This record gives sequence, C-alpha cells and structure tokens, in this order.
Amino acid sequence: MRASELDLDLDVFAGPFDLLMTIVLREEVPLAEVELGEIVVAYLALVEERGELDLEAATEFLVLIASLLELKSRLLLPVAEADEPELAPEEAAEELLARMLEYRRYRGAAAHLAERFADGRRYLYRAAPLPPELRRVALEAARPAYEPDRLAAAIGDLLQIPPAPDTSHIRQTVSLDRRLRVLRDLLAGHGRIDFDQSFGSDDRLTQAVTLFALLEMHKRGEATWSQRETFGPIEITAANGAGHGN
Amino acid sequence: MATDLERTVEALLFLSPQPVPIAELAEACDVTEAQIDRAIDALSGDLEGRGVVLREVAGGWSLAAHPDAEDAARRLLAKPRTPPLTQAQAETLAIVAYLQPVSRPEIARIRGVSSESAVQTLAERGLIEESGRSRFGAVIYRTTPLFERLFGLSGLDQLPDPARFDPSPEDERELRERLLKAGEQRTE
Amino acid sequence: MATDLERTVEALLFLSPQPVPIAELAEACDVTEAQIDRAIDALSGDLEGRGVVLREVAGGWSLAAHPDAEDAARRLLAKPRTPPLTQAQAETLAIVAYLQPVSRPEIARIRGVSSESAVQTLAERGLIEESGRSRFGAVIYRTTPLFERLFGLSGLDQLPDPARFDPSPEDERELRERLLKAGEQRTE
Repeated sequence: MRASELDLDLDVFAGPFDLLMTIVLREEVPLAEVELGEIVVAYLALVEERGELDLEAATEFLVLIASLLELKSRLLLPVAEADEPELAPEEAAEELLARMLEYRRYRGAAAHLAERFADGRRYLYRAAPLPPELRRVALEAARPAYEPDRLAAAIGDLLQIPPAPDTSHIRQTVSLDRRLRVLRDLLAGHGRIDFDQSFGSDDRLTQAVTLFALLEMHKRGEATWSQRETFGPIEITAANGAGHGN
Repeated sequence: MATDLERTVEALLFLSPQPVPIAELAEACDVTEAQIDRAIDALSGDLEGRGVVLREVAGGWSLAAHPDAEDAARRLLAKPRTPPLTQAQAETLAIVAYLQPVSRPEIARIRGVSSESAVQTLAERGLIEESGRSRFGAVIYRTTPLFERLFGLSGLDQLPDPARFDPSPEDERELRERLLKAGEQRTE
Repeated sequence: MATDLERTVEALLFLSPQPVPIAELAEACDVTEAQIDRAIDALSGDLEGRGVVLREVAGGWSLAAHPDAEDAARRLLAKPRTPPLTQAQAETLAIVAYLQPVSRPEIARIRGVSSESAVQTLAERGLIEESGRSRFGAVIYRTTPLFERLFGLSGLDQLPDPARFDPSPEDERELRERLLKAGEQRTE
C-alpha cells in the first residue's frame, strides 16, 4: 500500500496524496488549510481495505505525514500557548522555508542533470565482444584450473545405462464385467472355445477372473464347460448353441 | 605520425567495453602514467575532425562516436534514442547523485512525494543501484558508473556545487515573508 | 580534413560489432554506394599509421584494433577466464578428450542431446578445436595444448582412467562403443 495510491477528497484539495505534497511544497495550497487528520484516516482505511502493509511504503507515508504534521502544528499553534520556543510561527515558517529551499536546490540540480543527459546521450559507445584471441587464456599464461577427475567422472556418468522404468507402483486391475463381455463376444462369434487357446497367454490374474466370469455365466445358464481330465483342456460352449446376444 | 604508444592506447580504448583509467593503461603498456597522459593528449589532437572522439568519463578514458553521426548510427543499429528523464526521475537522480548513499524515505522527504516508481525506473535504466541498507533497514541507493558515462562525468566530483542551484537571496527573502505572513494570519 | 561522410562512416564502423555491407552504410547515410566507396577509400588512407585498422571481410567493412597492440590488449582485457565447467561442457569435453578425434554428431548421440552450445563455448575458450572432417563431412574435434595446460596434464595419456567412475567395469567393450550404446538407450 503506497502513499502514492492514496486518493484524497478534502475541502481544499481533491486528488492523489502525491500531488498534494507536491503542491504544498510548491506553495500552491496553503498547508494550514489541509486537513491532515483526514489524510491519515483515508490512508488507514485504504490499508484496511487492501489487507496488506508494506513496511517500506508505510515508513515512507509516515515520514511524509509526520513532516507535514510538524510543519503545520508549528504554523498554527499560537505563540501564547507555546511552552517551547521552537513552536513560534516564525520558526515554523523557517522550518518550512528550509524544506522548500532544500527541495528547490534539487529541482535545480535535476534541471542541470537533465541537460547533461540530453548532451551525453548523443555520444554512442562501442559495445562489441572482444576478438576471439583475447577471450581465451594465453597458452604461456595458462595455469591448471580444472580437475582431470571431473572428465573421468563425466565419462562414468555417460556410461550409465538408465534402469528400465519402474512400474511396480502401477496396480493391475481386471474387471469381471470386462471379462464377461470378452467371453460373450467370443462365444457369440465361435459358439465354442478352448480356454487355453483363448486365454492361455494372459497373466494369472486375468485367467483367474476369466474363470470366475465363466462360473457366473454357468450360473446364469449362458454357457456350459467341460474338462475331460485334470489339467486337460477346458471346452466352453454357449448354452443355446448360438451364443448370447445373437 | 602517431607514436607506437599512442597507437596502442587508441587500440586499447577501441577494444575496451568500459572506460579505462590511466593507471590501467600505463600497466598494460608498461609505461608511466605521465607517458600515458602525453599519449592521450596526442591522441585527442589526432582525433580532431574525425568520426571518433575521446572522452573522459566514469573515472577513465573512452572512445565514442562523434555526436554528428548519431542519427545515421541509430538508423544503422536500429537503436532508438533513449527517452529523456521525466521531472520525477531527474529530481530523484539529483538527490541520489548529491546525497548518496541515500534511502527512499529520505528521497521522499526532500521531494515531498513518494518516489517509488522514479527509483525503480532509474534502477532499471542502470543509473542507480542498491548499495545496502540504512541503520533503519531501508534500502539505500547510489549512482552507477553508467550514470557517469551517460552524463559525461569523469567522476562524481565533476558534479557542480549544488549551492549554485539555490534560489537567489531575494527570492529566499520573498518566500520567507510570505510564509511568515501566512503564519501570522493564522495566529491572529 | 575528413569529409562529413567519411567521419560518419568511421563512426558507424566504430560502433558496429559486425562488418557492415556497403549497401547498409549507404542506406544509413542516405547516399549512394559509390559515395560510400569513396569515403571508405579516404578513410583507409587516413587510418594509415593509427591504432585502428580498416578491414574488408566477408559481409562488409569493419574496424579492428591494430595487431601490434595485441600483447597490451591481452594484459588489459584478457582476465584469465576459467569459469567452472557446466555439466554439459564437462561431458562434452570428456567425450572429446577420451575419444578424440570425435565428430559433433557422435557427441550428440552419446549425450543424447544436441551439444552445439557446449561445443561452441569450449572452442571459444580454446579447450577444443576442429581437426578436420569425418568421411561423412561432419566437423571433428580434438583437445588443444591449452586444454592440457588448464587440466595440469603433461599429455593425453595422463587422463585419469574412467574405470574408477565406471558403473559397469565388467564390460570389456571399447569405450566409444559403450558410450554410444548408453547414449542410444538414454534417448529411447
């Protein structure tokens, strides 16, 4: 939250805080007529609304508002109430004067620098890389700067054959529904299939779930199966001879 | 005819991307600084009326293209003119140049306005840079060698006495009277 | 006394990091190419005996420092530049050192990535150099005497045995073949 973001709506002035400070220093608005309290309230409201407080920005605001407050209090306080001599209006005016003179000094210096810049930027300088022979170390002047082991280590790195990708984290899933669909499709097409021929090359989990699907189809009367001898071929036949779904 | 030393100095300044201090030229050429001074003088004379000029900037010597060739150079190199300084940038730069190292709140106190964007732009243009933190933790700024080069300064001591920018005694008196009058009106 | 055009041409060549073709000079100065030719002729004469010389190279005209100043320039500007090697540079340099001569495509195959910029940087720093062309027309590289100096090696046979860092020491095949195989497997 920057002081420059603060928009003011005061009796004597409406606009950004920055501009107010400038015109006070340039004597375009009498400081005595500026409601400083309202400025602080407006600033705090803005900080609250933004919900953020940038310390550097806040410091800047405090410096500015504090200097204004001090100057204004010195301008306003009647001499009679002043216990301390520096509260006299003359001195307040002196303080403000000093500030204005200081600012004027740098405004003048700024004009001088701007002129110098306008002159200086007409001169263009060369910006070219050095010729190659100057960009490297001369052979005679060369001293050991690198470790030979670094090269051997790099070769070691390059000889590394990366391990095959690790797939252990991928969990295999076999869905009963999908196995049922496969079986029905096969039976619909052939009417009769051999389990080993159709599923022998699948992994054990797939084979087990397929067998489970077969049990399910048997229960529903969709298919029958037979195995003539232990560990022998399993023959599956569609129950109605034509297969399901046809 | 140029001496060997003068030719070498010219070649070195041609090659160097930065201004080169006399001492470094003397060391590279293996001669005294007085000899370099004389070679610089001779070179400066020989470059009279040529397309390249000798400049003392940022603590050293540098060759630059003659300003007369600026327009043609910007066409050839497709290099747009650097924008002039805004009032805010010039004021901020003046404060940093004279008071460095100086913090942003101090700049704000003198200018009477927050100077954040001017400080940022000057830093982006490479004219000022951070140089640490003040006792109170605020970032403090100083000018860069690029500032000296672009402003044609051989060093910061080449900046004119800032007192010469102060208002005249008459202006000051008039300002004081107006302020006092304002104060009196309030206390009446 | 040099003409305005000659001075402008000198300034343009001074500023330009690249050789400038006559046509571009003519366009920037808004004159004909014949006028530029004459200005170049005059400039060439005026630069006689100076620290900067005019050169016609492929692509146009450029100014360069006189070769006589090279030793002084080296003392002034050639700060011994041996920045740490990046991983890409170390790998590329190792491949050239152990397998030399080796072609750029081979380096790329072993590293599994195009190694153009590493090769270029190493060549610029004088650690490797071109040593001809392969049967297929690719540039082939070898290390330089400067490489041996900077690595403190009295000869290439002093390169450390990579077996110490070798993950598969039981493999007895030739180094080149094994590197290429590993590179191919990395890029699959």
